[in-house]
Amino acid sequence: MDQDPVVTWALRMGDNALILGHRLSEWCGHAPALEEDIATANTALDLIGQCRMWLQLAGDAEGRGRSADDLAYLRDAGAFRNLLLVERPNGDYGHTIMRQFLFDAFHLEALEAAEGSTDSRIAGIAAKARKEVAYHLERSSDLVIRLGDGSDDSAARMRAALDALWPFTGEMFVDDDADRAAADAGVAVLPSSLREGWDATVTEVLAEARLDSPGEVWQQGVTGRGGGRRGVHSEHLGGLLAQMQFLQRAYPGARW
Amino acid sequence: MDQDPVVTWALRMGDNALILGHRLSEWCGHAPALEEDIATANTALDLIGQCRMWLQLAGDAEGRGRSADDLAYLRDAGAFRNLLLVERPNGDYGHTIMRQFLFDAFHLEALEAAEGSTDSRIAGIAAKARKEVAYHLERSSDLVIRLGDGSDDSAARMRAALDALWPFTGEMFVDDDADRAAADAGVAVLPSSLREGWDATVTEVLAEARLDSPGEVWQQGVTGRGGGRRGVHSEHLGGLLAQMQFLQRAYPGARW
Amino acid sequence: SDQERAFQARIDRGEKIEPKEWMPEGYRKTLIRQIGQHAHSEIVGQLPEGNWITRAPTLERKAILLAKVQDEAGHGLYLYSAAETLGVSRDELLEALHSGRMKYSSIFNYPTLTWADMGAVGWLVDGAAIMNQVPLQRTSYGPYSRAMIRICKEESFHQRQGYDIMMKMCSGTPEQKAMAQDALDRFWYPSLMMFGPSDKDSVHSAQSMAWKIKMNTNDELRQKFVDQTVPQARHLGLTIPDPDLAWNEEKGGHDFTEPDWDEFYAVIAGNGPCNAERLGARVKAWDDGAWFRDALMAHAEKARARRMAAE
Amino acid sequence: SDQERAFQARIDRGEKIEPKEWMPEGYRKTLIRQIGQHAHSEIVGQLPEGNWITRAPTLERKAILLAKVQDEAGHGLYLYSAAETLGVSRDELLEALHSGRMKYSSIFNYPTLTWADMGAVGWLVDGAAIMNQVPLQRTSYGPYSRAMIRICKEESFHQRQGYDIMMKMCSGTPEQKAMAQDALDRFWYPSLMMFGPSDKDSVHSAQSMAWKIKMNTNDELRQKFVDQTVPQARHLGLTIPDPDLAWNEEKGGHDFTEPDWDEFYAVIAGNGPCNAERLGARVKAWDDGAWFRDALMAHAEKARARRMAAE
Repeated sequence: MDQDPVVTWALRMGDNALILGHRLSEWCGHAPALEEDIATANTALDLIGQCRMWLQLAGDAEGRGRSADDLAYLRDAGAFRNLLLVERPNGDYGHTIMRQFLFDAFHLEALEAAEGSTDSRIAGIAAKARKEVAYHLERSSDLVIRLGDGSDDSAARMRAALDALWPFTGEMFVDDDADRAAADAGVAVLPSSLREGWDATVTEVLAEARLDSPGEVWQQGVTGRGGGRRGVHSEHLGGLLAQMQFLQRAYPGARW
Repeated sequence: MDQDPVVTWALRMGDNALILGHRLSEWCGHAPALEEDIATANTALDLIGQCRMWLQLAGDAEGRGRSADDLAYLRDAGAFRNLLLVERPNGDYGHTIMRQFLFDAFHLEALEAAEGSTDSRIAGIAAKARKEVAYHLERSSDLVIRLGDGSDDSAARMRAALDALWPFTGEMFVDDDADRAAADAGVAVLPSSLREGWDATVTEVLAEARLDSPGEVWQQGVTGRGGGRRGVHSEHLGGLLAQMQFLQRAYPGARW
Repeated sequence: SDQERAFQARIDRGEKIEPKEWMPEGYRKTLIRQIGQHAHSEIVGQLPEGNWITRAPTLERKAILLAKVQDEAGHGLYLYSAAETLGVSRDELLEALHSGRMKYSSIFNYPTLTWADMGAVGWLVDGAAIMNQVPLQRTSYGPYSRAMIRICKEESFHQRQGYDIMMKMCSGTPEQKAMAQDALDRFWYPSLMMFGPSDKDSVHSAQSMAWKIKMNTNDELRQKFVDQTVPQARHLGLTIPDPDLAWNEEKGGHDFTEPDWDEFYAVIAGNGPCNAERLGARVKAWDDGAWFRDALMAHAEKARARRMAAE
Repeated sequence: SDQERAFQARIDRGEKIEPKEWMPEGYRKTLIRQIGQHAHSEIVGQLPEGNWITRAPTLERKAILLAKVQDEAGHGLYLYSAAETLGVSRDELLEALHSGRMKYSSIFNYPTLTWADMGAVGWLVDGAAIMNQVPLQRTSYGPYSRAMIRICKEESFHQRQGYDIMMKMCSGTPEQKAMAQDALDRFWYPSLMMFGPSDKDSVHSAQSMAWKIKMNTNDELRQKFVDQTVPQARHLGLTIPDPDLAWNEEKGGHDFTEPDWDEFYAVIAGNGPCNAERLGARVKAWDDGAWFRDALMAHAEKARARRMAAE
């Protein structure tokens, strides 16, 4: 485990952005409307941009000479620190939107808090990313509402998506030793402190979307040895990385 | 291009077996009946076994010290010599069976002819593989007949599969310079000479299956620069290899 | 009743009960549940390994893994056939699996995350399965006993292959060794759970033991498994993730930490990391394959009609 | 008619025709076909590049490719909007695409097989597209002309990015250089085909030229493209796969081998390497997305009803 809380924190943020950006990019050319193709690519682009900043910070803070690309392309699954939520497969477009909304609501809270980090690099990246993510949340909230309160079919799909994804939301708010170290150092706030803001956003949007919150259900990755933030992922991440990292793995040292 | 006709020929046979074996292995645990899970795994297993023999021969004949595993795991798509047919995605199970049948009928002809190769290594491998492939063909013929002459739904699926795959059968019978070199050396017969036997088998089985042959349609990979046997594949092969080769690429030099 | 007493006497004498013979309804039901669950475990158990067949690191490993998964499907067949002798069809059993009324071994609800997991599954999961199954070769129901004899032979082969993968990983690069340790860390407690809850919490056990459907208690088998596995782990140079693991001279076995039974019940209830994927994959395979099975029936019917018309 | 003569006179004077103004039915129809086909090409053109977004070799390349594909979707939007000013809806145009009545540029029926293809597509395919589009900035139909001005600006950016990928590949490892040459080998003739059949075989051209819907002949543009590309290839150190390519001092341009027009017509007829995949992907996206589009309409209707009820 990396000791410097800045490294851990930046990896977790960067990996979330990388993996979710990758998932979104799988929609390129396949979205249900041209406007959605554009918006999804745009969100993916923002996330890849943020990923580059976070992973570069992680590499710098780590001091082992690893670039953002090294971190993205040359780590195997067990070294990734993203949430299980963002590696979930896309499902239908409603599922993708629901995943985006649940993450965006967390992402915005995390970035707003991170603007107050004692580490100026973190604060700086967070301030840039926050503006983009505020827009992501605005967009995903709007779509959750319109699809949840749309047709019978869309309402059923959004309910199914919510039920399927809800067990992956708990992981966002679990404090572990690395989080406590980061909080002690003033680098970041405790994940648990973000819960209240997230709850408020989610409750409001789901109400407007006429979707019932699944409430207290078993949460993945929060007990035992599990959880993406600790490097224990689902089977989905391995397949994703096999694609993503192919060229860097097959042509080591080449420049592109 | 490899000069030794034995190398080229063994690579083409080995790559066909490898890629089709891989495609079949994607069905593991997902086939429509337990008996099919077993039979499909069994065919995949035969093909992987044959692939090992062919690729080892290719590596030996090439004389550059490459093992069968090196050839399977460390070549990029453009160096693969398999037919476009065997890299087609699985589709539904009927599609998989139709692909298998069209290939088996060719495969058996090719192996029977190869038993008469002047190269004793080729003749030896072909004799072993022929027995397995005779059984593959028996099985896939039987299923094509039962599904083609089954329900209305299955007949429609098998017709669609036949139409979709037929444009990839022409490539099996095109003679190129490497084939002519192999034929001149007595290493193998010309692919075009296998057509008659294949036609007879396919015509008979399709008739019994009550499926119309699509007849003369545009064939893929036979003109211009295309064709899997010359290393110009479809987009599907790259994704397949990214999965297949991941561990060897990610952990170079490790032994497993 | 006299019939029941006579039945029990036969079992006590070590006779095998055969399909057409009288048996208590509870015996039949318990067997159907147990054999069906075992059959389901074989076919669901294909999935975590199927996840790595397409990424197996050498052609030989790919072939070995394919053969293993094929064996598992074969075991599923034997077991469904054994269950059918009790008057339940394979389709009925599958329907019960798909609707969630019947279970499969919870171990398959854990993900396989690295190639070392193929080793750990063979070594630990097949190892635990064999520990459960070897005594069942002497079970009272004839068809089940004979299925177990065939299965145990193959399973022990699988276990050796799994251990062989672990050996290769542990003698490989530091990264491979770390993968092996990580696999052990993740599969240790779930493997201990495979023997079922502690005897004090286990239901149905006494009757099943009397009927020789169950031959040993859960805790006995778990202890045996730990005692067998500890030296194997040592030989691999791996550390079992239990700081309290220690040899207890007095009992002639290891003391060890119990698995987290809350997790066990949560996974059984459907909340394991992969429950939804595993069952979903099987239901999808079944639903997507309906046309195929229907077509084979339609063809058989056509062929029969043609034969009759020709007579 | 007088109306038609007056219309032609306006075009000849270089005036722009605007949506509400009178125009001959043939002018409208030809424009709809041409703009619609161009719009379809933008959205189908996302697919061969989408194939590599998930495998882009660096984060920067991934971002650049994402941005490019996003631009293409944006171009599709501009163009469908321009077509809509002629009285045809986007949905009607898409229906025509999906049913095969309307085409998209055949170049997108070729596969993208290596990362170098991302370079070749930018350099050659976008290069050829720009060659076609730059003159269309001066086309007679106002909305089309304005869309072209926006699009050309972005396309030339894409072309430079493509060329930059080729530069990197050509100055990289021998394997990378070989990929670059292979990409040029595969995309050269299909790029030449992008200008359409030889003038002597081209239909509709004269009328389209008079209407300033088409500004140059196919052969003119093809010649210009070859003359522009040859020195670029030389600068990259790549060989154009045409042994008969040679500078012709007299005509002040290169002589070159015509593409295989049989292949061209075969691909247009649906027999290219990827026709079925490309159109299939678009139809699937559309069909799978029907519930989504319907839901947004249903929501809008509900919201409207609620507003009215509240008034």
